[in-house]
Amino acid sequence: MFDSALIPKGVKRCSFAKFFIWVLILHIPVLIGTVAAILCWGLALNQTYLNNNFPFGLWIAADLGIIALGGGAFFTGFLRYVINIKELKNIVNYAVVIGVICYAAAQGILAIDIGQPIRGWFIFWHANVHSMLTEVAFCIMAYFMVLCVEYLPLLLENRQIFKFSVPRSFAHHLHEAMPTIAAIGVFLSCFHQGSLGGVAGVLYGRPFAYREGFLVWPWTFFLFILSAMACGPCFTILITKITEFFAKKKLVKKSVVGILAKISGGLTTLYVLLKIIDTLGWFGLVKEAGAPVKSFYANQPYGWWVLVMEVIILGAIPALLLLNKKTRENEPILILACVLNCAGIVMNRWIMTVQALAIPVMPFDKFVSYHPNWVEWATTLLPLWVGAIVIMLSYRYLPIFPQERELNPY
Amino acid sequence: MKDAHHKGEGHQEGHGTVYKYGMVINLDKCTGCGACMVACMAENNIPFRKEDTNDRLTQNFWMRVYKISNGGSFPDNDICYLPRPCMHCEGHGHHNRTPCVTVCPAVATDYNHETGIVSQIYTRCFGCRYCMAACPYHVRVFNWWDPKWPEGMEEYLNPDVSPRMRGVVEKCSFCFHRLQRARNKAYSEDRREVHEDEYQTACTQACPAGAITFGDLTNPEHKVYELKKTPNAFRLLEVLGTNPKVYYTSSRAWVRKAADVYVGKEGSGVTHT
Amino acid sequence: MFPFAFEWINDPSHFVFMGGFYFALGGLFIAVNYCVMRALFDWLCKGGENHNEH
Amino acid sequence: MKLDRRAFIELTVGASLGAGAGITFSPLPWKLTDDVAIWTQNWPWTPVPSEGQVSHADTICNLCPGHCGITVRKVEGRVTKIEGRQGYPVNDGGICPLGAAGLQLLYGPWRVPGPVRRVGKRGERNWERISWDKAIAEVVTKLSDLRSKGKPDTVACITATDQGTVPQLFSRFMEAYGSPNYIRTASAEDTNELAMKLLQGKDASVGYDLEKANFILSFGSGLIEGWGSPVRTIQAHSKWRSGNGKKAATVVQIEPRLSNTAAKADMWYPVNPGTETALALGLAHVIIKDSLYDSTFVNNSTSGFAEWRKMVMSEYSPGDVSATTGLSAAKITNLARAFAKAGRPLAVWGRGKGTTPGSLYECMAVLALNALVGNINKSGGVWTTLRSTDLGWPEVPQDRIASSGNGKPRLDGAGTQNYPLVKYRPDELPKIINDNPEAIQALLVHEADPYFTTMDTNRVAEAFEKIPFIVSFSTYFDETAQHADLILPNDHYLERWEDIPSPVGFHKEVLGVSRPVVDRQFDTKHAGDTVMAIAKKLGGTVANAFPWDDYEAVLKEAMGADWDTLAESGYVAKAGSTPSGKFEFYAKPYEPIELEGDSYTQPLTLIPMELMRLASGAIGNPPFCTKTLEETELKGNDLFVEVNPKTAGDYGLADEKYAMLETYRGKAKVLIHLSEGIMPGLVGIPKGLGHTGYDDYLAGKGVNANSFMGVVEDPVSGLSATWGIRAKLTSV
Repeated sequence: MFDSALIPKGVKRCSFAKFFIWVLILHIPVLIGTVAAILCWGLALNQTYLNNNFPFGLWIAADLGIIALGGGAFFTGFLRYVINIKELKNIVNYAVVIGVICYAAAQGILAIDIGQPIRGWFIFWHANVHSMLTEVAFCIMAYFMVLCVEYLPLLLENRQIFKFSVPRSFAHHLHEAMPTIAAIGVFLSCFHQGSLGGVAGVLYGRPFAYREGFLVWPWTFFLFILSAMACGPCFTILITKITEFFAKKKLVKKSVVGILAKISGGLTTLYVLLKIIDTLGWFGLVKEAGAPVKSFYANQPYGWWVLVMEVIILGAIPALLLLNKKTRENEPILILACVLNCAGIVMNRWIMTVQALAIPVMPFDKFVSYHPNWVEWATTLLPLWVGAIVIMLSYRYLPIFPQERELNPY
Repeated sequence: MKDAHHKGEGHQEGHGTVYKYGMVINLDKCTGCGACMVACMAENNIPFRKEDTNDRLTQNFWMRVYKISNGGSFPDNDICYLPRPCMHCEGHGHHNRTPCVTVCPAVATDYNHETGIVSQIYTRCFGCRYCMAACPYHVRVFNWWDPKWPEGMEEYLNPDVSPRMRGVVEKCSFCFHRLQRARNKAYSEDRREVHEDEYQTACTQACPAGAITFGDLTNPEHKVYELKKTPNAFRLLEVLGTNPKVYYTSSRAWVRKAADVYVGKEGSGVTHT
Repeated sequence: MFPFAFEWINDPSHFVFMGGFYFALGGLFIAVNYCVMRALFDWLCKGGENHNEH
Repeated sequence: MKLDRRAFIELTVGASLGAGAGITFSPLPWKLTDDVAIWTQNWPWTPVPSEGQVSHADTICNLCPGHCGITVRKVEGRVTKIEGRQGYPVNDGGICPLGAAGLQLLYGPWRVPGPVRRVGKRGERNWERISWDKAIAEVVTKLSDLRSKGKPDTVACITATDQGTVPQLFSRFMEAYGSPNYIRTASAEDTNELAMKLLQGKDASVGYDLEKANFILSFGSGLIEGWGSPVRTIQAHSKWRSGNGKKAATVVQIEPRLSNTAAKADMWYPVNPGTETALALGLAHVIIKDSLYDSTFVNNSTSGFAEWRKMVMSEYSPGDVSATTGLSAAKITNLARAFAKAGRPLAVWGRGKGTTPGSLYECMAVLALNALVGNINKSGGVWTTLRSTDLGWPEVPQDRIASSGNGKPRLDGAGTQNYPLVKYRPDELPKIINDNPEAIQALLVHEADPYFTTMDTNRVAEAFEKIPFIVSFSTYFDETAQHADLILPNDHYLERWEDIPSPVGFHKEVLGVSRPVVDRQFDTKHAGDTVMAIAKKLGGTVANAFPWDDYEAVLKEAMGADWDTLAESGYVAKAGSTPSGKFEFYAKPYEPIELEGDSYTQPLTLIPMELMRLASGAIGNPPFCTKTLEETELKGNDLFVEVNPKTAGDYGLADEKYAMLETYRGKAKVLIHLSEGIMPGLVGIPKGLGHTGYDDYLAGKGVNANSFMGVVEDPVSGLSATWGIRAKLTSV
């Protein structure tokens, strides 16, 4: 093959032509997304359906969702390097790759979302430490650096680079330092996952989102950390399964996936329980303030079904499916549970941003619904395609799955 | 200076007396004529567009007059106009902070403890719009477009207020530049105090009905001091604890009720017309 | 971000927040540089070429 | 040192990394980052208004007949703000949205930059700049030609008012030239003046002492929607609404729709539209029956009461009136008693803003109600405000052609035996021209926009097509100007001297003078000077009729002794003389004004809604004002009509959905706004949108309400009494 010198030893990859065509095909949506992004930068944000009632829309909801899904990286890292679950070394690489993609995507979307991207760095330079968004920006930026450092040894393990002594020993020492780096990552991650929850939770002018809490953090701060830990591994599993589907081979042993699924099941159950308590507590809070709870669910499409959907169908059900050994070990059911769990978290992030803004606060406010336009969709999905290309490149040229050779001998 | 600025909360600091500028708007007198909106647009160089002329969701309004209805059927229907500038919330309780100010990641908006005015620095704002999400009154607007004036119309722009660039958030400033002007005048006359009539917002001045009263809420010599205490006075969404400095008065019970609860308390027919 | 920016206030929130941030960044910086140093050290001392393959 | 391949690659990579790191840690990227951020803060395409010396100048707003005092804030030569003038006897510091938006009219792209001549077809908006001399010469050639053909009476002139020196110069020009066809655009003033002539025998209009009244009974007047002098009326409204705990006055609104005035009123009585006259007479019935009327006044200062009383008592019992108006007999009785017992009651007439003449009987019935409670020419009452067009100018010299032209009957029939008392019937003009295309050979239009404001827009357009020569003196590219052959642009009202007569509906006489507060922005000329220049070029007696050097001389002479005060303070508030004529009760029974259309195929009634935020007269709504419109009035370029949900149910209409609105006169697609504030069966249409002139900031928004309306002649006055039209709404 044209690029066989770059492919890790002992594994089989598809032909370069096939690979190249797929990468080319993926460039079509990438191009559309890029055009949309350029429209936003060049002609300003009037290109979207965002408006003064919906200053936050699909982008922010997607950002929150992506970061929650990317939580698999920090949590798997935590389990692998801090808790030291050795088995997980077989999936932690891939979790890191997914993490890098998710965090790069989140920052990319933010760069389109803000009205003045060129002075976006003011968030660092003129930081207001009281703002949840500042905390988010600082931690995401720092954690992205951590992820890059975690990704670096993988990159260095490419066959051609690995031939050189300096990169090789650098990668080796990075592996040694990984527990420290992972610990820093966990520290940063906890804060920004939480702060993303805080972003909505501190809005005391928006009773739908507002939560009381602990010290400076609203309850949503802790719920967001927990939900990211709960669903992140599911997303890692899901992407692994998708990769296996396209690669037409097993890449990670069932036992490894099983560990992640089991932990995720436990955490999701805990999360759903706390979410229910939180919701009930919030019912009391708004009732006390004089607003009937039903008024928050009075405007379609944001009816009661949203709550049922989020907490029961996309919360409790996957939690139970993951918790139960029998269902967890049945692959189709496991995949279903992972899909439900991830969808639940994305829905939660949408609710906390878009629904929170849609519920009229002033009694004479008119309910306005918001639906993103193509520019928003194209830019939001852009990372998906870029991510797919990055995964294809990483999978093809880097030894990401340590068990691949063992599972697919030839 | 920066310490004084933060510690000065509610105290006499240095030479300056602490003011709390605010408004009392008489909704019985307000006729919904819109002069306040136009005066505000002219005073503050607010841009306008050919298209979507009056679309409240995308167009720029600092002062917006809401038309509210009691929801009754003909002929028991009733309407009332409610002018809504920025509330310049003081915040209280354990928040003790203005909803939009705390969330701004870049300190582009600030609560001035000497005047009670919530400022907005357009050149600092980078357009994350978190403040808009934080404000329950829809006071803050985003510049979705590059502000453009038809040829020749730049002539009428007010040099006291800089036109904003696209991609930033802006809002009512209680015509802060007028306070600066009044202060300069007072200092030049060797006075520390700015008189009540020396500093009035553009909307207050324009209102043909005299429905808006503006002044220092803490100064017993200012008209607003007594007006805000009248039995029919209320504030918008008092229950949230945003502690706004804009008060309203109305002799109509349904109007008072419409402003003080979250969403349709008692399932009343309070609707938007 | 830095104490010389005019928004900077010497208060606990700034110390805690920025302290945490600099601590994390510092940790990462030291870890990475430590690895770089070690790699260079390996190369210079052992002649690099004979390093064990994993 | 041996350089093998590996070492070479290592060195290259190392050098690249080093160079990258070097640039990264050099000041360059940081400097660039900072520079572009600074660039975003000062984008060259975001205007930076120039600083300069701030000054203020007082003048008078001329955008509506309200005539408020304004103070203009200037920075160097630029007008940056228009504010209400403190202490001005009309508006004392207040301003209306249109007045505040006046600076947009001053600087907007809709200004006519100088004299222009039409190129291509009418209304194509293709103009060619010509010199003033050439423009005036062109008018003179055309007018001389008509004069030499002995047809001076085929020239017509339209102005918005006949009060003041400039309209009088036009009127004088017409007389000297030899045409009786000087016309004033329609308004409620036509009916007010006619009523005053009939009831008081005076050449006068009606002024209301709103401030002092304590019970205001309004017959559909949009008191806070721009009626009378808008700011003054709103300020009076505030006086009524203030008072410690108790309101200073009771306000009752009779109107089929919950207008702002109705919403603010203490009582809102939606009576069947068009039956207001019956209600007024019904109230009179109760007042007479209960002997609540002012017998001293009625006995001493009125005539014809006995006969009128007989009519009222026999035909307008509360029961009868209840059947007509839809208001219960008890309510009528209570209202009448409350009115008569109030102490200082005041019944107010003039539908909406008073932009249409309306029913003479209705006006007289409302005035009679005031007379019944002795409320004429006294504090808190109705005042006879004398109107005079006599400026003390010398007699107009007329040559043979002029006197023969002036001897011909007016085209609109005003002052002829059919319509002996009215001065002008502008609404008739389109019909006359359409019936007789030769009737008008040339039309001069000053400070009016008949193309937009005259009812039945389609017929108006047709008539305009038939006039061979149209000259507009407009400051703006309004609709009439767009369809003219020649525009001789007048100075903007902030750029010129002009005397401003007393505001409409004001009971006191305030003479004001507007003055130039800003330099002339374009190559414009004062219309007074232009018309005199035309006259002088025409020569002979026409030239002799204008012995003045320029307009300023005209103004100074006309103001006489008041000039010094006017030049200094800008206004003179006059005590005003109270004419002591007898009030005449006219015992004419109420005749309903029948609407145009077929009530079977057009089951709904379309009524215009006049809004404070929407200029409905000759001045187009500036962008600032259009921006303030409710989202239930205009959406993008689409106009909303207001209907009751019940009506919508009956005709299958849905909120915010399109429907076809059709009347005998016009048809257009509109959006439906469901409102519980309008009587079922009615359709409310905002008046003032649908401009086609000016430019894209103004044009193309909504539909002109006038395009649906036709002229219904008042049986007595011959003025247009249209208050609505039968209509059909079908969902599309």
